[in-house]
This record gives sequence, C-alpha cells and structure tokens, in this order.
Amino acid sequence: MSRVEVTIAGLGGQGSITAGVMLGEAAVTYDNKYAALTQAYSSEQRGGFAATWVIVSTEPVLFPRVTHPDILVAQARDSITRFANVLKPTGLHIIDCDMIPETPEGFANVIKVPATSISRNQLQAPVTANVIMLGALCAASGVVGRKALEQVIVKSVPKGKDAVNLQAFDIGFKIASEQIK
Amino acid sequence: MSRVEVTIAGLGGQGSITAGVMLGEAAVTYDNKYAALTQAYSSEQRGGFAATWVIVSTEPVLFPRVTHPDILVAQARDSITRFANVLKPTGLHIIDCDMIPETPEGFANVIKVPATSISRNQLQAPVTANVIMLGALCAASGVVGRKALEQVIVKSVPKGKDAVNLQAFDIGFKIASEQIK
Amino acid sequence: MSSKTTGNVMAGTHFLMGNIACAEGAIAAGCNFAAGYPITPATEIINHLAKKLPLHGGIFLQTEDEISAISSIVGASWSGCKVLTATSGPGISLMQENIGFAVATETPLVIIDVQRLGPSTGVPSIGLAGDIVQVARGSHGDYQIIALCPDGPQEMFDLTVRAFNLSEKYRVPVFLMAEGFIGHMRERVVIPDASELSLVARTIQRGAGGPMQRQDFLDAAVAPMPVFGNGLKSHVTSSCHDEHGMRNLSDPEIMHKFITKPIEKIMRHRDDIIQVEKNYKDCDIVLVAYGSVSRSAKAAAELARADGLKVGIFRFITCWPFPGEEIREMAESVKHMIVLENNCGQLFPYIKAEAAHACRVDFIGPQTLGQIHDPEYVLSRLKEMVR
Amino acid sequence: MSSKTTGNVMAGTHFLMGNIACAEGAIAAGCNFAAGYPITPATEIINHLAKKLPLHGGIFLQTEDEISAISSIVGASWSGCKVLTATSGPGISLMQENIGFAVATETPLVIIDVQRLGPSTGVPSIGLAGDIVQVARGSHGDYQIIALCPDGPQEMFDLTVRAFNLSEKYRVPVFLMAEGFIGHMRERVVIPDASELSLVARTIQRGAGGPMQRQDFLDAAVAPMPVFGNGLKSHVTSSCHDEHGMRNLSDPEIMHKFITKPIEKIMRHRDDIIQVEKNYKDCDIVLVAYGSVSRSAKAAAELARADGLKVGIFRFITCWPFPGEEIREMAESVKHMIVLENNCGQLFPYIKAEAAHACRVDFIGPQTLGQIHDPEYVLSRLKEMVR
Amino acid sequence: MPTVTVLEQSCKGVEDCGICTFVCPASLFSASEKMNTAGYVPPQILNQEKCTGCRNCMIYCPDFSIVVQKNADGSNSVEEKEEDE
Amino acid sequence: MPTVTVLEQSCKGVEDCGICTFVCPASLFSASEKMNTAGYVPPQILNQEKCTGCRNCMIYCPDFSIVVQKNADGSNSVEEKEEDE
Amino acid sequence: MSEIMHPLRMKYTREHVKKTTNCPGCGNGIIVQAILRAIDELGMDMDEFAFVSGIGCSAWIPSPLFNADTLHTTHGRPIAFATGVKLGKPELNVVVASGDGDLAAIGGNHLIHAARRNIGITVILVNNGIYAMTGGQTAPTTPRGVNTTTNPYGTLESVFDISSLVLAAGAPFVARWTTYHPRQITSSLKKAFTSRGFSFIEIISQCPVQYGKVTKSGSALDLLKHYKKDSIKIDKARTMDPESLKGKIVVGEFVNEQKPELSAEWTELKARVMEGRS
Amino acid sequence: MSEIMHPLRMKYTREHVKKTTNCPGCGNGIIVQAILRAIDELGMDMDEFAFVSGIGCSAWIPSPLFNADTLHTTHGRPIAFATGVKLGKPELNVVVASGDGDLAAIGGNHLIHAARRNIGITVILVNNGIYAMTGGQTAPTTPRGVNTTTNPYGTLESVFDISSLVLAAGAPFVARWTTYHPRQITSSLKKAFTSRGFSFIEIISQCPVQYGKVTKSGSALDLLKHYKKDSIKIDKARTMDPESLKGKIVVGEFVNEQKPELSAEWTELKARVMEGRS
Ligand SMILES: Cc1ncc(C[n+]2csc(CCOP(=O)(O)OP(=O)(O)O)c2C)c(N)n1
Ligand SMILES: Cc1ncc(C[n+]2csc(CCOP(=O)(O)OP(=O)(O)O)c2C)c(N)n1
Ligand code: SF4
Ligand code: SF4
Ligand code: SF4
Ligand code: SF4
Ligand code: SF4
Ligand code: SF4
Ligand SMILES: [Mg+2]
Ligand SMILES: [Mg+2]
Repeated sequence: MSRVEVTIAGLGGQGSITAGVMLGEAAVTYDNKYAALTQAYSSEQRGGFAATWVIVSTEPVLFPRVTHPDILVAQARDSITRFANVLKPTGLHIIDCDMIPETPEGFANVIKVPATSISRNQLQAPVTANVIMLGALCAASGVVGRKALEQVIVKSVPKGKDAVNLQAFDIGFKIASEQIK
Repeated sequence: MSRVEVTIAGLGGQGSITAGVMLGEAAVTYDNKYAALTQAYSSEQRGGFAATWVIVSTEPVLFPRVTHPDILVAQARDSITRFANVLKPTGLHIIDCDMIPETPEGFANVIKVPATSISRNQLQAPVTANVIMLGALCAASGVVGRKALEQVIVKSVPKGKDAVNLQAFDIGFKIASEQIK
Repeated sequence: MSSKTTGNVMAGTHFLMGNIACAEGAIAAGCNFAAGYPITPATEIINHLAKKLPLHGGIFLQTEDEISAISSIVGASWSGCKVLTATSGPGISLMQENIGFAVATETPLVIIDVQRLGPSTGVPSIGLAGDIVQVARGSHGDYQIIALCPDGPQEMFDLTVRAFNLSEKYRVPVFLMAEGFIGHMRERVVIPDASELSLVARTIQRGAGGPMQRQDFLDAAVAPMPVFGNGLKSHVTSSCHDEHGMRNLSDPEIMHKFITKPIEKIMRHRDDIIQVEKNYKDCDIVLVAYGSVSRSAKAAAELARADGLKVGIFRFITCWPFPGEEIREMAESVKHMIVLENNCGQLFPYIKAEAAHACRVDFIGPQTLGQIHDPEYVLSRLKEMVR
Repeated sequence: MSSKTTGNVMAGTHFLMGNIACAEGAIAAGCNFAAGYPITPATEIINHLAKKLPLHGGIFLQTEDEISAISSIVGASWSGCKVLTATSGPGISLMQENIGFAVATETPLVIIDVQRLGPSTGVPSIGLAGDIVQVARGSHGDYQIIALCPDGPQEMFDLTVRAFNLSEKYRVPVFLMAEGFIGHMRERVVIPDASELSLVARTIQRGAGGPMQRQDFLDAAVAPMPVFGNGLKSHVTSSCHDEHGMRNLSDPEIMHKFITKPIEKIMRHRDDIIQVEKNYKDCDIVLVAYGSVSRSAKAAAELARADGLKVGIFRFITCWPFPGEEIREMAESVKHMIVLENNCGQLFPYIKAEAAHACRVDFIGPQTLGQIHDPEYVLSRLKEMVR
Repeated sequence: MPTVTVLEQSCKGVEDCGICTFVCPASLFSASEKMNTAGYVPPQILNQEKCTGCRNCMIYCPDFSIVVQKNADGSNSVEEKEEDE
Repeated sequence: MPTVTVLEQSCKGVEDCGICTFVCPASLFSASEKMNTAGYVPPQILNQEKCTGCRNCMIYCPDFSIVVQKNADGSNSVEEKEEDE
Repeated sequence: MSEIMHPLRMKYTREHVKKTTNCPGCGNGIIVQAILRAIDELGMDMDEFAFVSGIGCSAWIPSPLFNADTLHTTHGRPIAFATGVKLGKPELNVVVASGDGDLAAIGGNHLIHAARRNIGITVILVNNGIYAMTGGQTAPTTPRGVNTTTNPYGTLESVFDISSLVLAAGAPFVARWTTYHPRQITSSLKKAFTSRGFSFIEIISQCPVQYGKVTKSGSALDLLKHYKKDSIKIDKARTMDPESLKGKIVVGEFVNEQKPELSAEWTELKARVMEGRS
Repeated sequence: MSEIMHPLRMKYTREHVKKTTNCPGCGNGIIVQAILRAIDELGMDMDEFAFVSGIGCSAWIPSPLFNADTLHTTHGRPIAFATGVKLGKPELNVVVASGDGDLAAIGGNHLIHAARRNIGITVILVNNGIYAMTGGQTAPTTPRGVNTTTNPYGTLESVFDISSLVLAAGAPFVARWTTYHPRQITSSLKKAFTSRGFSFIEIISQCPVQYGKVTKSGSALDLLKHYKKDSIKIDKARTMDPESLKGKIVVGEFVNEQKPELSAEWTELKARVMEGRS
C-alpha cells in the first residue's frame, strides 16, 4: 500500500490532532516511511472543530492534501457531517460510538470504539480517548506498526502517563482486532 | 525662434533661480508662450551653487531638459566652470563682470554687466543683481518681452521694492542694448 | 494675469511647479482632508495644501509618520471626506500595509507619490520612476489599484483631478506617479473654470437596516459606500469578509471572493480607467514610455522622423491597471517596440509579456540613472537596434 | 530515535512542522541573532528560536514591531552576527523601507516570510503565495534581492541554511518564501550531521586605514564587509554613496553605480544563486510552478502520464533573481507552458515575458484561492487548454 | 424580590469562568449538573430568595449570560445606583 | 597668555553665526573686514591680551574655527576645568 | 423564561453576531458590558458613535459585536484611523478599544501622539499583560522575570506604566481600573464620552488562557482575586512609599482637566481663515 | 599660524570630510564638539564607539564626520538599529544622535521602548523645535500657536515634554541641556558613556535658518540669548509653581539611577541556560 490517506476529526480538546501527529511521527521516525500532515481547527476553546489529515506512504508524498481519505477516524458527530462524504466508499470508518451512537450509513467497514466512556470510566483519563482510537486505527489498518506507535506514545505523553496511554492503546487495538476478525 | 534654451547660474543667494522663474512666468502668463523650468542647488547656505534652466518656446516644450543652451547668464566664476562648456558656440553669454573679471574665451557674443557693483553701490540693493541681469537678457535676446518681464517683476518682488527693481531692470536693459548696438 | 478663483478652482494660465499644480488639482477636485508627512521631493504639495485647504474649509493634518498619514485618511474617507496624502518612495514603503487595508475595505483615497532616486534614502532631490511596481505589488496579497503617470505640471493638475474621480467612482486607492523631476519642474499650466471641471462623488449607501440587509462590499459593479455617521451601523474590516462586510475565516468561497471581487471591480471597468496616448499608424517601430521620459521618447521620435525614420509613440497615462490589451493590439500591428523607462525596466516584463508573441521588444534605460534620456541618445540606440 | 545534536545541528530523521524545520535550519546555519514580532502563520518560528537560540549562545529579541525587527537585525549584522527575522505578509509590508536599507547597504540577513491569505489582514491561518512580487519590488527604487521557495518542511530546513549561505556570501537580504500551508504542515525532515552541512561565512574587511583607503561597497564581485568594532571606522549609509560608503548626492555617475552595482553583484552570480528543478525532456507541455503548488503540478504530471500525456515539470527553487534564462531555454524546446501559482498570477507576466516569443504560455490559479490546486483539476484544465 | 436568570446557552461554564460564583455577595451560584450544547457547565442558583439585587452577577458575567430583573413588572431596566467598593 | 586663533577658512561668519562675539566674557570678537572663499566674514580678535583663557569661544564655535592655546609651549591640550554658570 | 435576554445585548449588539469569540472567563466580556452600560446610562444612541479597533483578542470587544459604525483596522493603527474619523466628522463620538500589544507595543507612537495633540477620542486599552491572540508572547506589560512563549527563560525587560506614559504625553483624562471594577469603568467612561479631549482608560484584564497558563498565574478567578486584593486607589497610593506599592495596582482617575481639543480647534481655525478670505 | 588645527577635529574626525553641512550658527556644531570633548576627557578611543543616526540635519552630527564606525540609518529608526548593534556587540559604546522629528515624531515608539527595555545605548536628541531639513514643518516640539510651513495659521497641537516622556517610559538616566550649556552637555555625556543602561540627553538647540525664520524667533544669537535667560536648573524648578515656569526651559539631570541593562542581562542569561544545557 503505497499511499494511505487518513482523516482524524473531532471537537477541540479531544486530541484528534495530537493523534495525527503521533501517527505521522511513528510512520516517519520509527517505521521509516513518509508522512505528511496538515491540520485545521476553529478558535473556540470548546465545542469548536479540530481535524488533521495524514498521508502515510512508502514513497515521498507528492500532493500533500487529503482529498478522498482511505480512513476516517471520527471522534464526534460533527466529524461525520464534515468529512464522511469524502471518505472513499470502500474506506475504513472508525468512530467513537459514545459520541456517534448511530452507525453511519453507506460504509462497508465501520469500526465502533466506545473510546470516550472507556477513557472516562475505565481509565479515569478522558484525555486518552484519542490514543484508544489510535490503537483501533493501528489494528484495523496497519498503516503504521504497533511498535512504532507505542514508542511515539511513550515519547509524546507527559512523564508518568505512559502506562495509562499504552493501556489505552492496547484497549483500542483489541476492540478493533475483534471487529475485523 | 521656436525654442530658446537659457541657463542662469550663480552662487546660492544671488537669485539666479528667482530670475529664471520670472523669465518663465513672463513668457507663459504675459507673452502667451510656453516655458519649462528646472533647477538645482546645493544645500550650503552660502558659497554653494544654484542654477536654473529655462526653455522658452512658441510651441509646447517636448524634451524639457536644457542640454546645449542658447543663452548662459553667469553670475559667478563657478557658473562658467560648470556651464560654459555646453553653451552653443554661437550662443549668447551674459556675465556679471564684477564676479567674472576675465572675458570667457571662445564665445562670440559676450555681454558684460557689472551687476554686483551697480546693485550694491548705485542701487544700495544687492538683491537686485539678478534683475539687472534679467534686463540685460531681455535686451540682448528678446526671448521674452520687456513689458511681460516688468509686469512679473512688479508682481514678484516684495511690496515697496518694485521701483528699485524696475530701475535695476532698466539699467541692465540699457547696458546690454549698448553692447549689442 | 488671466486667473480667477471660482469655487475652489484657481482658473487661468499659470507658470506652476508640478507639485503646486498637483495641490491645486486636489483642491479643485474637492479634497477636504489631507494628511501627510514632509519628504523631499513631495514636500511642496503638503506645504501648499496646509496653506490652501483651510481657506476652502478643509483640513491638513501633519501626522507623526506616514503610517499614520495613510491610516488617518482612510478614517476620514469613512467619515465621508475626499482624502489625499502625498509622499515619496520611503513613505510609500511605510504605507504598504495600510494601502492593503484601503484596497481590502474598498476605501476611496488618492496617494501622490513624487518618486525619488532610490533604493532607500538614495538621492531625495533627484527623480526616478522607481516606484512603479511597488505601488501595485508592494503590499502583501493579490490586489488591484489604479495608478496614473503625469508627464508634466499640466498633468499634475489634470490627473490629480482624475485620480479623485476614479477613486471616488470605484472605491479604490489611486496613485499619481509623479517623478521628482516632474514635481519640481515649472511649466505652463492651464486651469479650467470650475464649471468646466467634471467632478465625481462616490455613491453613498442609503440602504436601511444593518449591514446584513445590504451589500456594502465585494460588488464588482461597485457597492455604494456605507460612510459613517449616517446611522448605517456599517462594519468595515480588512479581515476576509463577505459582501456585508462581516468577517469570515472559514468559508473558502468567501475567501476566493474577498480576493477576486475587488480586482474584478477594477478590471471590469478597465476601459473607463485606462488612458493611453498613441500615435504609431504606419510605423514599424514604436517608442513605449510614460512619465518624464515619454517626453524624451516624443522628442526622439521627432528627431527620427526628421531623419527619415518612421517611429511611433505609445504613452501610458494609466499604468495600472496595466494596459495589456492596448499593448497586445499594438504588438499585432508593429514590428518592434522599444521601451523607455526612467528606471531599470520595471514595466518592461509586463509589456513584453503582452507583446513578445507578436513583435520584438527592447528596453532602453536612461544613459545615467537620474537623468532623463537624451533624445539623441535614444535615437542612436534605436538605430543600433534597428541595424 | 535516530537523532543527535552535534554542534547546533539536530541531526537525524524527524517528523517536523515546516516552521520548526526552518528554525532548526537557522540554528544549524549558525544564526546567533534573531528578532521578530509574532504573527500567524510564522509565530512558531520565533517561538522556537526564542527557546533554542539561547541554548546555542544566541539572542532572540522580541521587538515592539516589525520595523524594529528588521532594523535591529541590520544593526546586529553590522555587529558581525548572522541574523534572521520571521514574519508574514503584513510584517513584510511594514519592513519594506528597511529592506531597502539593507539592500542599499549590502547587509546580509535572512527574512522568513510565511505567507498568508491577503490582502491586508485576510485570513491569517490560510496560506497563499501572495507576497512573491512584493518581496522583490515592494520597497521603493530599483534593487535585487534573492528569494527561495520551499516546497515542504524538508526544504524549510535546507533552504533556510542556503538562505544564510547566500546572504553571507553576497551581502544581500535573502527571503525564504514559505506559504502558511508549508509552514504549518508536518513531514519527514532529514537533518544531516553538522559535518555534512557546508556553511558560508561572510568575508570580513581586513583592510587597514579608514574607509577612504578601502572599497567597502558597490563591488560587483562582493566587497568584504567592514563590520563594526574592528577599528575599521566604517561608514554605512543608504544615501547614495560611493565605493567607500561615503555619501554623494551630486555626481550622476555615482548615482548610477549606487543603483546598478548591487544589482549587478547578484546578476553576475546568478548561476550560483539560481536553482530550478526541471524535467521536461521530450515533453511539449510543461507545468511551471513553485512552492506548495509545485507538488500539485508534479502530481498532475504523474496523472497525465498515467493518462498517456507527456507533461513536463519545471519548478523555481530560486524565484528571485528571476530564472529568465532557464525559462527562455525551456521556451525554445517546448510548445506550451502552463503556469501554476498559489495566487492570481504574480510571476506569470515575468515568465511570459521570457517565453512568449517561442511558445504558448497559460496560467492556472487554484480553483479556490486558499486551497492548493487539486491535481485532477489541473489535469482537466490542461486537457481543455490542449484540446 | 429580584429575579435572576442564567441564560445557559451562552454561558461559558463555571469550570473555566465561574466569575458569578466569585462576585455574588450572597454566594448563590454553583456548578449545575447540566452541560450546554457547546460543552460548558452553566451555574445554578440556589436560594434565590437571598439575592440582594446587587446585580454583580449581571455586570460581571463576561458573556451576557445573567439577567437580574429588579422590578416587580419584570422590565429590563439597566439603571442602578453607583456602588463603590 | 593664551593664544586665540581663528581658523578663518572654516568660519561661517559673524553675520549669521557670531556666537563667539556673544560668548566671550571679554567681548574680544568683532567682525573683521575680510571675507573667506565661501563668502563668510570671520571675526577678528582685538585686545587679545585681555583674554581670560576661559575657552568659551573654542567650545561654543560650531565650526571648529577657534583654537585657544593655553600653554606656553603651544600644545593643543583640550583639558580644562569644569565651569558651571 | 427562555425569551429573557440581556437588555444591553438586546439594545446595543448586532443581532446576527450570535456568540463572542472570547474564551471562558476572559475579562473582555466584562469590558464589553461596561462600555454599553455607560452608553445606556448616558441615554446616548449607538449612531452617535464610531468604534475603532486593531488586531488582537481585545480588539474584538466592539467589533463586530456593537450595533454601530465599527472600523476594524490593522494591528497597532486604530488610533491613527480614529484620528481621521474624528477630524472628518467631529460630531461623532469616536472610541478605540484594543489590546496592550496593539496600542502600546506596535501602536505606541500613535498613542502618545494622540495624547499630545489632544484629539477628542476615547481610548480603552485592555492590559492583559500578554499577546493573547498569537499565543502568549511577551507584551510591554508583561512583568519582568515572568516566562512567556518568547521569553521562556524569563522576560528581561521592564513594563510600561502605560497610564503614566500617556499622562506624560499630555492626555487630559487618564484613568486605570481592573475588570474587578466594572462599575468604576462605566463611571469613568461616562466622563470620557461626555468630555471633549483625548480620554484614556487602561483596564487591567484577565486572560486566563494565555496569560494565566503561559505565565502560570492561574485561572480567571485567581486573576480577579489578585485585582481585588492588590488594587489601591490613587488617592491612597499617593500617600504610600514606592516600596509598599510594589506588586500593587494603582487604580482610579489620575487626571481630568481641560485642554483645547484638536477637532474643535480645527473647526474654529477654518471658520477664522475662511472669514479672513471672504 | 596656518598649521593650527582644532585638536578635537584633528583627533576625532574624518580627514576627508572637509566641511560640515550645518548652516552658520547652527547649534549642531556645538553639540559635535561637546560629544568629542566628552570622549576626549574620558580618554576613550573612537574605536570603542559606534554612532548611529537617522535622517535630518541633526543626524549629520556624528556621521560621516566622526572617525569611527558610523551607521546612518533611515528616518526615525536609529534607535532600533542601535539596539541590534548593541545586542550584537555589547562591548561597543553605542551612541545615537538625531533630531526631534526623527526620534520623537516618526521614531517615538522606538524611543520609549528602548527606554523601557533599558538597552545600554546613549541617545542624544537634538530638539530644535522644527523639521529643519525638510524646510520648517511642525515638529512635536514646536510650541503651540507658532506658525510653521505646515501650520501657517498657527500650530494647534501641544508639545511633547520629551524628557518627561522618556522618564515615564522607564529610562534610568535623563538629562536636558541647551546649546548654551556645552560644558554641562559634556559632563552629562561623560556619565552617560560610562554608565550601563539607557541614557538619554535632550539638547535644545538653535536652528536659525528654519526655526528662527519660519517661526520668527530670530537669529542664532537671539535663540542662544533666550536659552541663557530662560533656563532654570531642575533643582530650582522643583521649588517653583507651574505658572512661573511658563516659558522656561528646565535643564539638568532629571534622573540617574541603576537598573538591569538588557545586553548584560542577555549575556548572563545565555551563560545560565548554556550551562544548564551542558
Ligand atoms: C503587522 C502585524 N503584525 C503582527 C500581527 C499579529 N498579531 C495579531 S494580534 C497580535 C497581538 C495582540 O496582542 P494584544 O494587542 O495585546 O491583544 P490581546 O490578544 O492580548 O487582547 C499580533 C502580534 C498582525 N496582525 N499584524
Ligand atoms: C520615511 C521618511 N519620511 C520622511 C523623510 C523626510 N525627512 C527627512 S529629514 C526629516 C525631518 C527631520 O527633522 P528632525 O529629525 O527634527 O531633524 P532636523 O532636520 O530638525 O535636525 C524628514 C521628514 C524621510 N527621509 N523618510
Ligand atoms: S459568569 Fe456568566 S459565563 Fe461565567 S460561569 Fe457565570 S454565568 Fe457562565
Ligand atoms: S444580584 Fe447580587 S446577590 Fe443577586 S444573584 Fe446576582 S450577584 Fe448574587
Ligand atoms: S563662532 Fe566660529 S563660526 Fe561662528 S563666527 Fe565665531 S569663529 Fe566664526
Ligand atoms: S578664551 Fe575666553 S576670554 Fe579668551 S577669547 Fe575665548 S572666550 Fe574670550
Ligand atoms: S486568549 Fe486570553 S484574551 Fe484572548 S479571548 Fe482567550 S482569555 Fe481572552
Ligand atoms: S536648517 Fe537649521 S538645523 Fe539644519 S543645519 Fe541649518 S540651522 Fe542647523
Ligand atoms: Mg494583550
Ligand atoms: Mg528638528
């Protein structure tokens, strides 16, 4: 798979962009791939939107914009509204089913991850929802290796938070693995 | 004579530029001719140079720079050094012989006017030297009519100074008239 | 002297310095607010306006710098005044950011640029046409202004009046691109009676309600201007905005219009705006020029004709918007254009871009920058090129 | 992670934001004085330099405005520092006057322009290549700077290093023309070991005596720089000056040299300065582009080839001095150039001027300004044009 | 008795703002259980009868989110006596 | 006795300048009869023996045109005592 | 109850501007109300005003929110624009509201010159001690020693005492308050709006999101508490020694005097010279 | 006798600069000497200095006359350039000399910010009350009511008290003298050159040609006489009421205190963080 286009979108504060940066960084610095990331967010503190577009490729990335993503990671309903229409019909659709209860129609590959509730209730760390989604993305797509992502997570999160984040990653990974089985 | 090029040059403070402006103004506003004037001066209070170039023509002036003047009015030695070399060989050369005692060589038409001494001694008004030169220019060239120049002089000089300036003009006019006779 | 002042107009035949003719043109055009900062070789304009404007009920404000000058005339324009500033290259450089503001908010104003020898401090008293591209492209982003090139004191008057008219009509900054040489030279200037001057005033917004009920901006046909103090509750911003003037930083379509509509507004009216002087019938060779050196070009063409060479003339009176169609049309009919500019060739690429497909295009700068071309020099270069 | 910091260089493979790569490039190049004023989308550069420069013995000064930023880096350059400022269009507009000063005094310095959507305030977070002409012609007078156009974070690093090298070598302001899109995107960036980087330092004047005994300026071969504090009693002025740096406002020959020599200095070394990327062998059609949209062009050319159309590519890495010869050479060998710019066509006339005599030249702007061209859109437009 | 109304939709939340909780001399404001559509938790007013009608909450709220109606007729007068502190 | 020298060539003239005539406590300066090549009339010093050596003329002259030599050996020391006024 | 609306919002703001862009707890919202309350209490109409602002969070106070003529200018220049607006139409109440970076860093020169020439505009300067909009860079009001984005090892520079500076520049009306003093702000603004002459009001305001976080000064409430605790009225401050004033915020009206106002002077001058002419 | 030369001229000025461009009687020449005398009396070398100036008559005081590193910048910006020179080479004595228009009109912002950040340069501001070089336009120092080229019906604006302004901006050393006080100028300059910190010296100076003529204030001597008659030392002025100070020129050293200087602070900071890093 030479070029994979990923969109990760959510509300401000959900860590979508951080997840994208981790994805790109894992691809480049540990998986020796190429990656290009662009991003956008509104200026509101809360309730605004945030999105990142990551292209991962075994070749240098020519055109750096994502137009028809292969993968959409949607952390909020708004993300579906904005971006589901450009997802390739055969594309992979990973949703936080706590935030988006109804299954999006018209997509073959939908993986549902209750990331918000797990992060809040099970992990007591709401900020790990994005890492759970990253785990799911890793398992479901293999766009970047697990090892690479884990290394980046350890490097990126605040000191002392690596354990809970790795756990979050693992949970997401497992949930997705089961659904693609 | 369709286009006459005049250079009036001297030291700062001698009124060369004022004389040029009077000449142009007389041509345009009273003689219904065309005129174009450019000027240059150094920033020194005294001892610097000042020069003006006036083109008087019955037609609109196309090229507005004086390159080879028909007339050079020289109020100081420096003016000769700077400008005599471009005066047309047949050109008219009007010099203040108080400031430039030696007759410039190589010119057929040289008119000598002791303007500085007349203005100082006879008229007790050193600032009228330029008007004396203008009188000489008028008589020797006819580039602008006497009436026109006199009107402009009256209009231009400070109130109460018109009489002495008209007298200065007349003196210059007469001196030149005699020499061209 | 055959002059009388009717209304604001000092009608009659005068022997005027270009800069004074310009200031008189501003007064004749109805300018009632000018702001500026002294700078050689433009100073006479503000000095004269400082003296004359109050006599006609206008204000001249000497600001703390040129940034403040351009900003305050934009403000006064929104208060409904006809406004002007005058400066030289260094001042234009400082004004660039807020020239962009004026373009983006479609504010009518006139800027007199009496150009001097640069770059940087250069030689204040010597003129060049060194700012020709900077006034059109020196602020960031894409935009379109109008610029006019006077060839002498008479046009310093005439084109100043025209600059006000165009600026008010099209809600756009208009530049008068005088050169120091033109600003400081004196020449015969005929000022018509007030009754013979046709003046244009902006169309003022009369629409009721708030701006959301009106289209105050981004109209390629020119939106009526919602000037302040009329209860219009106008909103003016140079952030990307929609046709109501309201900021929008998220809609790509609005961004596109924010940039393109004010440009389109000028380009759509280019035939009304663009003036050129041309005389190249039956000529294979044309001298293309503007400003001071267009007079060198004309003199050279006369010399050439006297010499038996048929040489035409093409002069930009408007240099921005660039008279591309006029150049293209000429390129189809002549064999060789020779461009004279009082600089190192700033418009030359723009001319060549429109002409090179159809004819040869060459450039002649002044023999010595700072001195306008000697016609004999032009003729000799022309002969070399033709040979 | 495979990175280590040798000397000032954070060697290794990284996933970096363009702006951070740029700041790292500056540090790697030996920048030891930077001054700036925050502005979106360039802010990350100064934030990063503020953090990193002191660790390498450098200073970051946040000035009261952009005018002060450019002025203080000129001052520090004369104190012998390698200097930089980073800003966006509004900042460039404000700096114009003193960019001219730097050119006229032959002062080495680097300016990073992370361009945003304009004119005026526009949209700070959206990038366009709207400042391409303003950096070359936005100050008054005739002059010549160098400008480089990165196409991604890797070149934000590489070309920042190169910008310092060129600036020091030729005593001239060098611009890095990043677009907001490039500045804010993240990509793989490989930073070489310090030992693999070749850095250029200016030649410093060692001549004895006062400036009248030396030639400190106006040398088309680049005069050694008489930096301050070395007892050289240098004189630096942007007034018209002779080769000793001494003001002269009366000699026309010196005025001519004052303008032309610094231009000649760059143009004489144009082959060393100009870099282009080209690949149009056997192609009739070439896509000509620079910056972000050169990647659209390359992607479109690939699509075209997949479609059986042989489409070449030409990319400006250096955009100023303008690669006219390279364009002319290409014009002689192809039939049709299609220019892509992330603006309304700022370089288009410059390209056309050099090419139109020999081939057809067309322009494609982005479908929506602010979004870089979609390759499929380019391909469809190309097909229309060719049809 | 003054009526104090929180306009919950525009409130930016006691978590990050909470200015009303600080400036009410009677300490009537506290976090509610709700969340508005923007994700902020507006305050609730307990013991409104203790309200002094000082209008601090209204005057300090940065988001126009509190309205204190002093008059029995419920009119929205914004007059008040100058109070210094 | 101090020697006071007027460097006539650089003087810009008592007519427009004349600062020396004003600041000399002994009023030693007055217009001379000469004119320098730039057209300015420099001052002359009469009664130099009355010079107090205060150096005012030297310090105030805007054009470096007066030199006061205090020392018998004629050396150009510029030291002086601080004087207030 | 859902039809209840804030009366100032209803009367004086643009209907279509549904929300402010301020962060939660930002002091700017307090200032918005204080301005509108002054207008309301004076019984003035929005059509008598023109509001001018620059670029920055604080520049969003009047614009586009206020339902009046609003001119949103470039960074640092609102006072220069406002000077033109005022001279062009002297009958307008011209009010500038903008940030400390905007008015005292890049725009500092226009500020002192407007004070000097006594142009009859009101300037409301929001001093939040930081460049908020661009992400926490040092402002000329950032306390020495504090860490910011551009001074991560502590600012080395001292702050402007802006009110004193404007006073020294010649302003006839100068006041300073904090957002803990909304009523006093309103009261000073009422004087400003009704007096001729250049009037200047500095408002120390909390920016919890940038200033609070970057400099580790805490939340909106922490900052308001500081303003409450450490504010000293000018009358009292005048009796205190510099040492005990350290860390204090001196508030109050520093000066309120009459000087000839520029636009009125111009009106007079024009009448005079036009009469002389005819 | 013809070989006699002025010793300061001989030691400290460029040989090839044969004449100054000043008009007869211009105060700038007095300032030239006062500066050189300070250097001479301190026994310093020109190579320890860099002189920076802007555009205007007064900007020609150091440049190109002084035989030292001289940087002649653009109008209004010398302080900004000088800040870079100083931070780039803190061991240099960086001295700015320029006019009131240059430093207080267009350059006012750099002036107050340099004072605030206490960058260790010396600024000599020549206050001649006018824009001399461009021909007699109003400066922010032109007295109210006086006629100038741009205010032919009398200036309507008030003047800056520049020294007070710079003081309010935070400068640790501020002095004002007139050209009637050349020895005092020298003495203040000696303190300025040897003190760390931003030092500011305002010099009221006669411009007979523009100020004198345009405002009808008389000749060089008339102006010097006015300086002599109307100067009041600051100590004495402090005991006088504002009314009796009208028309007076308050001269003297207004403040001279120690504050941390910016380039030194930077040197320290760099040492600190580089140590922390290694
Ligand atoms: C010429 C220019 N330079 C820089 C900027 C970027 N900029 C926007 S707002 C701002 C700072 C605002 O600070 P302040 O005025 O204190 O307002 P705050 O956000 O703190 O309320 C800056 C530097 C700009 N818009 N224009
Ligand atoms: C940007 C810019 N604007 C204007 C000028 C023109 N200018 C040159 S000197 C000067 C005024 C100088 O006044 P001041 O600083 O008081 O010096 P003075 O001549 O009075 O000593 C001006 C406005 C310029 N050179 N650059
Ligand atoms: S002060 Fe207003 S915005 Fe803040 S929490 Fe209370 S009601 Fe909400
Ligand atoms: S009006 Fe006063 S007492 Fe009543 S709720 Fe509001 S702040 Fe509390
Ligand atoms: S002070 Fe100097 S320049 Fe002036 S008149 Fe006396 S000697 Fe001449
Ligand atoms: S030294 Fe003093 S007393 Fe002697 S001539 Fe000079 S000013 Fe007069
Ligand atoms: S960043 Fe600060 S100043 Fe800006 S809106 Fe948020 S809290 Fe207010
Ligand atoms: S114009 Fe005035 S300031 Fe300039 S040199 Fe002449 S006297 Fe001095
Ligand atoms: Mg702020
Ligand atoms: Mg001055």
